[in-house]
Amino acid sequence: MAHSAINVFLEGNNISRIIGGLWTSVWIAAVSLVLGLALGTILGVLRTLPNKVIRFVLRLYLEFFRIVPTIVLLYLAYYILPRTFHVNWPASWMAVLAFTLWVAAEFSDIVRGAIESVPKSQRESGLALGLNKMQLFRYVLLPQAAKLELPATINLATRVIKTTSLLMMISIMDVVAVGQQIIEANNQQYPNAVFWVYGLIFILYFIIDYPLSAWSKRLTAKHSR
Amino acid sequence: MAEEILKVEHLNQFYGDWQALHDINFTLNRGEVLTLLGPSGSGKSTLLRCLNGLENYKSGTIYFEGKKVDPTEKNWQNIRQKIGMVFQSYDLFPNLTVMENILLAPRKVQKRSEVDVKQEATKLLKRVGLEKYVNAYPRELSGGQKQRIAIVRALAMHPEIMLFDEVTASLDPEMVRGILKIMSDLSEKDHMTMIIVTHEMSFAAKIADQVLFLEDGKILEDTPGKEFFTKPKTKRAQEFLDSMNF
Amino acid sequence: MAEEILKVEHLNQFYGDWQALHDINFTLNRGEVLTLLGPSGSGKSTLLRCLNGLENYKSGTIYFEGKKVDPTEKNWQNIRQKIGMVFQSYDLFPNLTVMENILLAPRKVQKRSEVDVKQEATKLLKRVGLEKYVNAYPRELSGGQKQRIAIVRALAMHPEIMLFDEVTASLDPEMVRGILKIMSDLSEKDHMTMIIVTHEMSFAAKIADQVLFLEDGKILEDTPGKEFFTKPKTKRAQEFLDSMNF
Amino acid sequence: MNWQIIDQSLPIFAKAFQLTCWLSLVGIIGSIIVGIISSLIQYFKVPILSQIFTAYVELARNTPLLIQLFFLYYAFPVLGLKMSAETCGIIGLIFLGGAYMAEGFTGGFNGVNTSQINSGKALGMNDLQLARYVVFPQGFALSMPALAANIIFLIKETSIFSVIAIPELTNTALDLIGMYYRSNEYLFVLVVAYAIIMIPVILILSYLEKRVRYGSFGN
Amino acid sequence: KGSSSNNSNSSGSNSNSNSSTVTAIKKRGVLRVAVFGDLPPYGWVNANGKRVGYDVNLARQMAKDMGVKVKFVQVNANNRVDTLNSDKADIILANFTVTPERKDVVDYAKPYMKVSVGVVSPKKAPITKASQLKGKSLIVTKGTTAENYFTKQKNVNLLKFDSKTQQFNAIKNKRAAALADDNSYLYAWVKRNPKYTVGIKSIGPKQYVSPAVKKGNKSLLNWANKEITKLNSKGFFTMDYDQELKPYFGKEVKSSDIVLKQGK
Ligand SMILES: Nc1ncnc2c1ncn2[C@@H]1O[C@H](COP(=O)(O)OP(=O)(O)OP(=O)(O)O)[C@@H](O)[C@H]1O
Ligand SMILES: Nc1ncnc2c1ncn2[C@@H]1O[C@H](COP(=O)(O)OP(=O)(O)OP(=O)(O)O)[C@@H](O)[C@H]1O
Ligand SMILES: [Mg+2]
Ligand SMILES: [Mg+2]
Repeated sequence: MAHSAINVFLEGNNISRIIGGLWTSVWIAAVSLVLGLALGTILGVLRTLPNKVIRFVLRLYLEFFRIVPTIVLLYLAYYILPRTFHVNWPASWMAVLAFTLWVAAEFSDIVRGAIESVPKSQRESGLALGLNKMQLFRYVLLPQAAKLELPATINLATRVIKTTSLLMMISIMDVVAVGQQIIEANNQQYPNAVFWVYGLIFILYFIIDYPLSAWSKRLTAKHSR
Repeated sequence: MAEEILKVEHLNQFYGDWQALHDINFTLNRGEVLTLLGPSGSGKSTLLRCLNGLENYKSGTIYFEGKKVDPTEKNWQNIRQKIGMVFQSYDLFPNLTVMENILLAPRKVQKRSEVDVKQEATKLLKRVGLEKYVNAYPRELSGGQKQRIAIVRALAMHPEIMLFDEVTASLDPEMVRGILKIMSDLSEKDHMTMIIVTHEMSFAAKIADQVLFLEDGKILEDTPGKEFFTKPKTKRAQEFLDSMNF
Repeated sequence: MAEEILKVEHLNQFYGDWQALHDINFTLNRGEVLTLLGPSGSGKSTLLRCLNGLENYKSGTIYFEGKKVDPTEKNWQNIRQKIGMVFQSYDLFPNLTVMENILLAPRKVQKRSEVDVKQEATKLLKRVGLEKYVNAYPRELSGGQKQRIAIVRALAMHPEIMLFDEVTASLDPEMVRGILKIMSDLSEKDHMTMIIVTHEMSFAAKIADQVLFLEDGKILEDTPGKEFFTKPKTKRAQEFLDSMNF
Repeated sequence: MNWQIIDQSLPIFAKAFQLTCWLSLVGIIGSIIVGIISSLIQYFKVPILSQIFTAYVELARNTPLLIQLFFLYYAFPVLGLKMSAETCGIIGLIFLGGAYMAEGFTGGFNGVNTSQINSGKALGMNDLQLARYVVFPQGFALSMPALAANIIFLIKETSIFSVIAIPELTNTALDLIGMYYRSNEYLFVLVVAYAIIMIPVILILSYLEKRVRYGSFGN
Repeated sequence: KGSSSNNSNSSGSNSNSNSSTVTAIKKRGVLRVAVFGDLPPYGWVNANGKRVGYDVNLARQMAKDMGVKVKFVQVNANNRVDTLNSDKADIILANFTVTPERKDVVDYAKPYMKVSVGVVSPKKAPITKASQLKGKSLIVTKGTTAENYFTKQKNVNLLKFDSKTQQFNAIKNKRAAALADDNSYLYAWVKRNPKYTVGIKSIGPKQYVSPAVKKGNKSLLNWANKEITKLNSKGFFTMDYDQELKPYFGKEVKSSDIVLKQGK
């Protein structure tokens, strides 16, 4: 019965392979987040400036990434960029690129929103003290925005982690791809492996994402008090 | 003796189609206190904000210390260092401690030495009775305390003139007194030039060297001394004064 | 004649470990006005909120119209229909028009007929000078207007007693007068029983039939009539009165 | 770019386009219903049910749709529960979307100012009346931004249906690429197709958001 | 970019890939080979996490003969061409059947295997003629010759999957009446899943499987041709068959059904 199929995890080094696949997902998510948040901050700041052209271009950028599903982004990065623009990095770095640009787009909107919701009086009292634009952002607006945007940022991080489940679509040996290999390799001995392997992956994602979203929820609750 | 520190000529300001300030003209001498009175929405805050370039006024000229102000953002950034301003909402930076709030502008804008400014800040904090709170964050302070720190923060820049926009309006009645006392002292002891918007009539009457009464963005009265409170020229001003005392 | 409408015995309230109210005892007669004075944080709002069950007080007894109040939420829901309350923040429902704000509770809570309540609402709106605004949304009103509607909304429930918590504190000084006038009228013309928390001393002195002075959650003085304002018994009350007049 | 290729593929894409729209619509409506039910149960703290729904929301929100679909489509039949791909897709989308919507609505309800609740109480309203007249109308308006974001998110998530052989837009594009090797053309059509769906949706949502916000709070 | 016309090269693939010439590969020291990861016994990952299979063996041998290491890029059927064109791999050894359409977009070396499309179905409800599929569902993998063949047959409702794992899971879950794919995997699969039978052993034209390189990569193409000839003469493919495939096939399959005689 299904119970015996749980033994599929004891076969060979299946468990460590799954963890290895998960690690691939996690580091791609982590690197993309770090780069994406940095780029997104810059873009977000630029979007609060009065320059119409910059704002328009960045808005287009954001909307493109809002419109196109991530799966499609991954394909574009993996297959179109190398051919059309002759950028050819290993698959995982292409994924990092696609994720980074996506995170940057989403985060730029979070940053813009947060900066704009710093009370106007804060900006003005900074100006009244003679701070210039750079100083105003550096010392007044960004630190306060950072606090406002933290919950949304953590939520974005959980989404990025979940989206790594699509990596197998572009030949990256992520946890799902490894899971499929295991299911296929043990097909005969454990016909129900499919249930246990996907079940384990489901749980693994939950274990990573749940603490993050719980943290974000706590912060949100604290804010609204 | 009467040196003109500030002179405003034909100042007009619009929000969209709505004219918030109509042809404002006045002068202010160094060391004097100008109080700006008028009903809500009459343009008092707008005028103050024009005076340190927080608003891009439509037309008119401002002379600061005898020099015509070139109204570019760059230029205002320099002038603002000589103009202190305190707002109704106590706008300390919530992410910085009291001391950091005070140090920020003198250090980063005026590039003064940390030791120097710290010393001065400590002195000023003592003066307003808050030396204990150097390392506190704004959230740990009451409204009145925050407002005192905001005044100290502005003073640490060595301004030539201070602008106060209803600084006691959001405070608990008991806190109001302390703040008003600090402002009186600034005028009497330091001979600070000040423009004050306030609804505390008895305080205004005590401290004013000159009164501007605004309504609908126009100056209805520009009266030297304290005469305004006893013999207002216009009927509107009389009504206003009446309404302020129940 | 002096019918006790409200009686409070040994009321205590805590926030965590912090005791916000210490053994509060007082009585209030029908048709009289009680003013609740005291510095910020002394527990005035907390006491008012206990009186209509918005706080789960720790211990003590409240008698309303002679009956001991059983402090369950269910029971309070009934009693609250007889207790009108107006807060400092003008809490009209932003998604409803003025008329809908007023009708809501009489229709849905008291199940009165629409025609009836509408008629009465119109009369009340006329009384506060806002009959023009029946179909306006709160966002289209000034603070003073909103506060007047909030009072009308409470009155439309035919309360036996009205609680006012610093209802003029967030208003522009010019708006304050109108609201205070409405409250005076309620007392004088309608003999409404009221408990008023206010920082407007001259108004309090005019309207009060009884004064409770609170500090740190304790009643320091419970004085009938207006004596409190001229001859306070405690030094603390004297200081408080001084601080309120600059 | 070879326009002829694109032109030839349009009928196939048109069918996929309809399917994507249809699945999104059903998924979104279902998610909103589940979200409302779940947030109501959580709001009123209905015993047992509210714990169950809290667990559901956390489970659904913190796991990828791809795995949820794999589970529904490939693993459930092992337990003897077999549903068509479309059914799995819709159930998966509603499972995920319902949790996101529930979060959004709960956030809105909790965001209603306590002073509003107090003034409702002070008017003698009972809990149901408070919920009906104060908390829900205002909470709903507050949750509009989350609602809009979730709708956009869910439409995009339908692209993952390609893994369970539902011939929606992404699946169709990847399939055509696999057969005819014209990645540029088919990915181009794919992006345009999503733009045609998303742009009006985004515009309508932001209009509605402003309307509701203005209607409820006046700014 | 790409102009109009019948030259149906995917646009951008016009370059004669300098990163995949034999010189470049040798310089790099790594041959990048696109293989399946979930298709026993051709290209898969065994229970120990090791890549094995008929194609994988060939890949290892090629790299060895070139004197470089091998690096595997796991692909699905529908992204084999893109993997070459986007320079993700130098050569495809993923059961890549030669078809006229594919010849337009990649360059094939000499074939190393025979193949044709077969159809597998449950023994209880066997499908033995294509006509039985009318109005029924048929499972295929995206980008396979089976998909191509049945797309041209009307009245068959195709369920298209990304990977072999998914398609075989789907037939086990009875999501369709049958599954079509290259007959050789089906033989291997039914041996492990005895409730099923390859009811249609061969449908459509006889076909061949060849290594594929990026269009215009003459250098690697020539090398691969020589390599296949050499391996053939050494009997490598028979050996490979015996080692990797034979254990997975039932008695209905013979080595000569799969392995090519030298020459063709
Ligand atoms: N940013 C703005 N955009 C549009 N209108 C504005 C803006 N700021 C102020 N106004 C309008 O300009 C007029 C003058 O406003 P201002 O704040 O200067 O009045 P005030 O005299 O300071 O009033 P108060 O005593 O309430 O502070 C008002 O009618 C106000 O509504
Ligand atoms: N919900 C609460 N949780 C914790 N502490 C509270 C809460 N509400 C009030 N307090 C504390 O209880 C004390 C009394 O508060 P209360 O609001 O009753 O004072 P008040 O006399 O109304 O002051 P004010 O004049 O500022 O309105 C204060 O110290 C306050 O900080
Ligand atoms: Mg103002
Ligand atoms: Mg209070």
